[in-house]
Amino acid sequence: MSETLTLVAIGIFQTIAIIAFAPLLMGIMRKVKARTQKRLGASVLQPYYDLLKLLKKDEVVSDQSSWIFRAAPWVMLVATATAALFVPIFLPFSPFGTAGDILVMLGLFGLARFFIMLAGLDVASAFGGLGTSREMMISALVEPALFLTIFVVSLTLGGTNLSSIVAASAGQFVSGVLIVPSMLFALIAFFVVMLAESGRIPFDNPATHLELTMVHEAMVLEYSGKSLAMIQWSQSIKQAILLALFVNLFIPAGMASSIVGIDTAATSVVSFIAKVLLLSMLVAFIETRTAKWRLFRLPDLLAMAIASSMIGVLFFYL
Amino acid sequence: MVDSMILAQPDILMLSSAGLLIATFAVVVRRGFVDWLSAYRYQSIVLAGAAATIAYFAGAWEIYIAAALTLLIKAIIIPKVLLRVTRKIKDELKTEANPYVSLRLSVVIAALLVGLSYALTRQMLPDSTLDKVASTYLPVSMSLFLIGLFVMVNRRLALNQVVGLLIIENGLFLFTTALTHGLSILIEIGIFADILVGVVISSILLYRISQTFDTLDVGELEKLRDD
Amino acid sequence: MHLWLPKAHPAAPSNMSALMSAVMIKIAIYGLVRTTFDFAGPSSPDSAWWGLLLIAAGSASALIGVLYAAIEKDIKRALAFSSIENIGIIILGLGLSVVFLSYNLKSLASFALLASMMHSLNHAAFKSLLFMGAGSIIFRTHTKNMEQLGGLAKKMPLTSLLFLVGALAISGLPPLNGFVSEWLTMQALLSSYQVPNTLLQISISFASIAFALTAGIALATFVKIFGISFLSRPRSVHAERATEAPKSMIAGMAVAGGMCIIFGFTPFLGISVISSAFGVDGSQFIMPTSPFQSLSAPQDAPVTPASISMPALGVMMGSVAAAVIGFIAFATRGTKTVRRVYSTWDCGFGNLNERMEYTPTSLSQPIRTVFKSLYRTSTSIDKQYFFGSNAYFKKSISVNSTSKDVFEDLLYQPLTGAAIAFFDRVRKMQTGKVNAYLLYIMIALLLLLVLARLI
Amino acid sequence: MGLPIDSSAFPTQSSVLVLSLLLTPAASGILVTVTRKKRPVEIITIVSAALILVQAALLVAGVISEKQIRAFGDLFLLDAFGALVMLPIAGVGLISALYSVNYMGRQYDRGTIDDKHIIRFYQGFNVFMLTMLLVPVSNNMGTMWVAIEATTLVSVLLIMLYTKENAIEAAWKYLIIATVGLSFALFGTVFFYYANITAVPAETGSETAMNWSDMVAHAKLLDPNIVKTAFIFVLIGFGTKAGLAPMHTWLPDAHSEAPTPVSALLSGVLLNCSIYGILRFHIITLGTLGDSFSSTLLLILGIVSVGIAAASIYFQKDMKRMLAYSSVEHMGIISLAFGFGGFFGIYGALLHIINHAVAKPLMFFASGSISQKYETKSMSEIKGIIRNMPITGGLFLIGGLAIVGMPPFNMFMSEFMILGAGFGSGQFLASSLVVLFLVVVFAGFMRHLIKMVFGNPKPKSAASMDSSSEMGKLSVVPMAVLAALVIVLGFYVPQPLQALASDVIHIFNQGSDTPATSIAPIKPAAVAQVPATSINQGGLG
Repeated sequence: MSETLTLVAIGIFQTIAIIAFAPLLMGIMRKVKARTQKRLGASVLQPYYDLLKLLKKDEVVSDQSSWIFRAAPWVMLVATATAALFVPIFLPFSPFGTAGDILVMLGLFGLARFFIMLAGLDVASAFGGLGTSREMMISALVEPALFLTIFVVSLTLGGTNLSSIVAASAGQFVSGVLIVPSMLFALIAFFVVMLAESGRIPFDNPATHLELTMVHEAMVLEYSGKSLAMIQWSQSIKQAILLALFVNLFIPAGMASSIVGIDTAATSVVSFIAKVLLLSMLVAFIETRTAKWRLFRLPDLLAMAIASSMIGVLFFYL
Repeated sequence: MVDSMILAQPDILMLSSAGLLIATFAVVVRRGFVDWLSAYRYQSIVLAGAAATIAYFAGAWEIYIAAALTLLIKAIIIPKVLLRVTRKIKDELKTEANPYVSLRLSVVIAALLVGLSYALTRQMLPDSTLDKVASTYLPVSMSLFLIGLFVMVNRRLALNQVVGLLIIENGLFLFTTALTHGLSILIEIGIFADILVGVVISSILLYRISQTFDTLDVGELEKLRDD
Repeated sequence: MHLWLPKAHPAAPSNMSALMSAVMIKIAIYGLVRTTFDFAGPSSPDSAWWGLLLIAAGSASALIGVLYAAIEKDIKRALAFSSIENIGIIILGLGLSVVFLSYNLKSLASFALLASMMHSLNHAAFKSLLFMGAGSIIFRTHTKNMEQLGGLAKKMPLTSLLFLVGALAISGLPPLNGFVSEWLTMQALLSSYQVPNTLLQISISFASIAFALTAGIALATFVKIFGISFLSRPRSVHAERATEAPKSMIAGMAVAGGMCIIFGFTPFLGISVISSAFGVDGSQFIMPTSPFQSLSAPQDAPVTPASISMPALGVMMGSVAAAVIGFIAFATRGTKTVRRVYSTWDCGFGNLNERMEYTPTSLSQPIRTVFKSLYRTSTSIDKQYFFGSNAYFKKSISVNSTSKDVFEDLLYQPLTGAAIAFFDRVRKMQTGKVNAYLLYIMIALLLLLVLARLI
Repeated sequence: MGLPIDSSAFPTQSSVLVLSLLLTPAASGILVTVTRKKRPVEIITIVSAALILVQAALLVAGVISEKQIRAFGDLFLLDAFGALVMLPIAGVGLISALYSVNYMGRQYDRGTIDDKHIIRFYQGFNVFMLTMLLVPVSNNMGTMWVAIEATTLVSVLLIMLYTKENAIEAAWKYLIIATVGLSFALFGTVFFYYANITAVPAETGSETAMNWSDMVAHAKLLDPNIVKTAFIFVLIGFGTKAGLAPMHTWLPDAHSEAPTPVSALLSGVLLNCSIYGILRFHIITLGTLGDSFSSTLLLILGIVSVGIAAASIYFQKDMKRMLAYSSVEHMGIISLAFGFGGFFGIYGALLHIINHAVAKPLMFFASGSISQKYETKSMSEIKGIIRNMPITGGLFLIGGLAIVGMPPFNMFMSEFMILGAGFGSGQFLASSLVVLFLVVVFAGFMRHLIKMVFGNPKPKSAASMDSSSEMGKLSVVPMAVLAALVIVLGFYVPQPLQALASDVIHIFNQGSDTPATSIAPIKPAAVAQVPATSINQGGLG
């Protein structure tokens, strides 16, 4: 019984950690991006300052909006935070794994996205509609790419239970398998999907408010104060979850394949942090090197992701 | 005694068969309703004779009764009823104006149907199981049946359709009697009763039709259709 | 066979369409299931083709249905197209079940069947809800055209809430019932690797793409349907004058909405219904280990089973929500924030009006562009100028965009045309002439006599 | 043959019961003729119909426990199959009698008909009941034929009760076509008899050789050639009376022009009697020729019927004609179900007979009330029933949904089993065709039904409506009873019916050498194994 309690405590700790450090990750990425662009950049803690500032500010709500507009940030934050419960982060394990798997996680992301798209429409401005319209297309195409990636991953590692696939990945690594061909293709696809899901370049530019390019920002344009804080925070949580998932699924190096002792646990925590930092730097580099793509070129990119996963499936079967 | 009967048998059978067919063909070539009725009456008399012949050969007393009933009901009562009911109907309504197939062609078709009947009955029954009486009357009854149906299809006069129906009924009776030497008498009586009631009802209907539609041409009765 | 739906549903009154969509369609499926499993039960790999056919038909109709739903302007037609989509998903599950059964993977087969039947049950719940909601909208606004709706969330708050439940459920979002059946179907798809036939495995992974694409577009579609109808500014005077739907309508929707929620949190209710109706042993997929029973993929897989527990998910979301609310309250303690209501940002131009909003057509424009080859969109732009043909001073521009149903033009029109002509001919047999009728009998007799020689 | 009747007391009791069952309508017919007053005549008829129902129920109970009831030696024989046909006759008879009071009374009040018509109607009604009741109790096939022919004659009289043009036209067509058809049937019957006496020469001239029980006992000895031809004649003959296409042509006319209570009896009950006639011979033929011959013919006629009915329903303009064509459709379904055979085919068909006998009268009663209200039968004139007469409209809708085979109503169950049997017996082409036609029927029927029930009433017709919206209690109650049955039978088949049905399947097996339970290649898949009874309770998922 106490063992179960310990596990639950670890799980909750993991979740709180990722929720708490998500803005930091965002800050680091911004910093890296600024430095690679030869700018000084804001402090890595800047996202926290922003959140605190926004939480204490007054809110302006459009007179056209309905209850959906006000409910959306809450739903978004709750959904993404719940999703964080299922993701193994430092350990190849999440005590809530039997309650929800990777599909539940995606479903919760979908729920958040559903509400934010509605909120975009709710304010009756052309910007919101524009954002929603673009997001509709992107999300419709991301879905198959992501599902197919999961298809490959669950074929290779067995099942859709996040704990078990992460553990399987770690186990494979420990037993000396560096990379499985089908997983390599899944990695490419997942990377593309991750960029799309977390709204990074080339899909979306999180730092722009230009109507030609913005997607996500267009939807949340009317938000301010507390609501905006919640939206930004959940956005960063989502990004952190995806990064963590990527790291744990595809780069299992250093991850303990089971909870044996305090030292292996420490190793895996340290290696996880290192890997996530490296990955976020990579994303930031890519953002510096690439321009945002034209909206109607995005399907090509997603199609490439789908094709890549498909090749992964073929590799698995053949 | 027995030998002479066997010798005489085919002649009687052929004679009555021919009589029945002639009566049927008379129906096919005639137009007027009264002519039809007399042809029918003649046919019924021959039928009663044929039934009596069968009764004689089979030695079954029920068939005598059936023959007597035939004579009574089909040759006397039914024509009387039909004549009486139709007396009130105007004469011009009682003549077949234009059947779908001309009378000349009708005869040809009727002849074909007789041929078909022989062919069909030949196939229907294994030869061995048939006695002479049955094998002679079976095709004739089938002819009556088919020709009766044919005149019902071809003729537009409601009265003639009734007569066509009666001819079919005659074919049936011949068939029953020749093949099975009669059903049980109770059922025979039931069938006769049905026929009689049927004729009564149809004559009531005939009268109603002539009153309501001012015609007996069933081709005119086409209000109930789907198009 | 999908074409009559979008035409029949919008024509019928809404309560009838709810009935038609939710129940009637199920007859066909029920029939398919029963005939497939009770009577023509496939037992050898040779019969896998039948399953593959169902999978192909299912995923095609799911995808086509949702693609047309995405661009539809008529709310009821959109819902009808979405019914086609969901039937496709149901048939897909059925096909998987057949494939599994033909390779003697019994527990997978019942799992896929369960997925399919759960989806049909759930579809009955949320589609009734949506059709009733659409009915309420039409009842109050007298229009089915979404171009003229908008802003109804403020006018009809209860309707909008219930419609939202339906939209979330049909989009397959947790924790509602649509998610459960989509999860089951996805797991069934993922289990296809156990079929010992590479060709089938690969075909099924293609079906998975179609399925996922369907799910993605469905979400977008219902964002559009809900967003356009209920949110932002009313686009016409009809929508502006709307009031909350009558209580009876709300009550009807509330029942269906309640079902969406209950079946979402406790899928076991649905499973027990289906188990008893189809003789599927659903209990083997339920793990009663925790206080929250979880659903799990079949155990005979050589891997750790995947599982979800909807009750637990509900509890988790609840506690996270409590934590979030608590945390936000904690973080904002001591500060007095005011919520001010002000008009939407208009870039300083002023006078934002309903003509500047996104319309259903413009909202779905990116999707339409991506899938233009399927839609065969034809767009005509009609420009009128103030001064001759001076292109700088336009009086009005109207864009007219129509899309055609490829299948309708190439397959259904000729077929239905021929069928109707044939039936019309047959019907005219009833000429009214008694002679003709007697002739039919005569012909029937002769034909049967001839036939008797043959058999 | 069959089960020996060991109890010496019961046969005499049952003889009395059979006799009194037949005498009740006869006596009431005579009483009606003597009384000649509207109110007493109505009461006499209802009482007699109620008595018939009670006696029929007693007989059915006897059949369930004794398997067979014989009366007067071999003259009358009531087995499970007969009981299954008799039960709807008695039930629908009573309900029709009740409905007639309101329906005919309303016409009487309007002056459409006078006392003479009322008396004639109730005379006809009672005699009609007598002739119909005679059919299932006859053992002698000749008697059965006489009874069926008598039903034609009586019902022609009932149809021509109104002296309207249409009624006369319909009556004429009915008389001519049904009589021609039935003469085919007699031809076939006699041929069977001939086959029996040639197979067993000792029987020649015997009273029993025309008994069904006798024929089926010798089924294996009969000459296959004769039986083939004979069955064709019987099929065409009784098929004409049963409304199987292409001999159905009289049916839409007659059923739509008859007074509504008579339409209900014609559609719901009389057609069953004729189908019953075919099936008696079908059982013999199964014994002689094996499974394929007669089943194939039934199947062909069934499909043609469903197809032609589908076409006609789709384009129909007249409400009662639509219902009449729907009867053609359902007779087709029943016929093809017996053609499919197998446990599910026969069981489904038997249930379908009962279900149709419940649902179709409901539809006819509702449409009768509706057409009295709207004073038309044309569907384009009838709109918004649910607003003008909510109860009738609701019941009409229930009946309509049942008729097209919607769950959870009764017809769905039986149609479902039948289609299942079709696919199960490997008749894929036939089953798919039927499904296709049923879809057309469904589309056509619903198209009309929805417009009628929910459409916007025309202002003119709404204005001419009198204040009372419904047509009176006595019109609604019978419909409500039937609607309740429609729903109940959709969920649950009562034990007595199940017992009867399984006995009938035994009867079918007794001729055939491959018992029905094993004819059907029902290979319940491991995942979906459902016993027949659970279909009834499962409903839809």
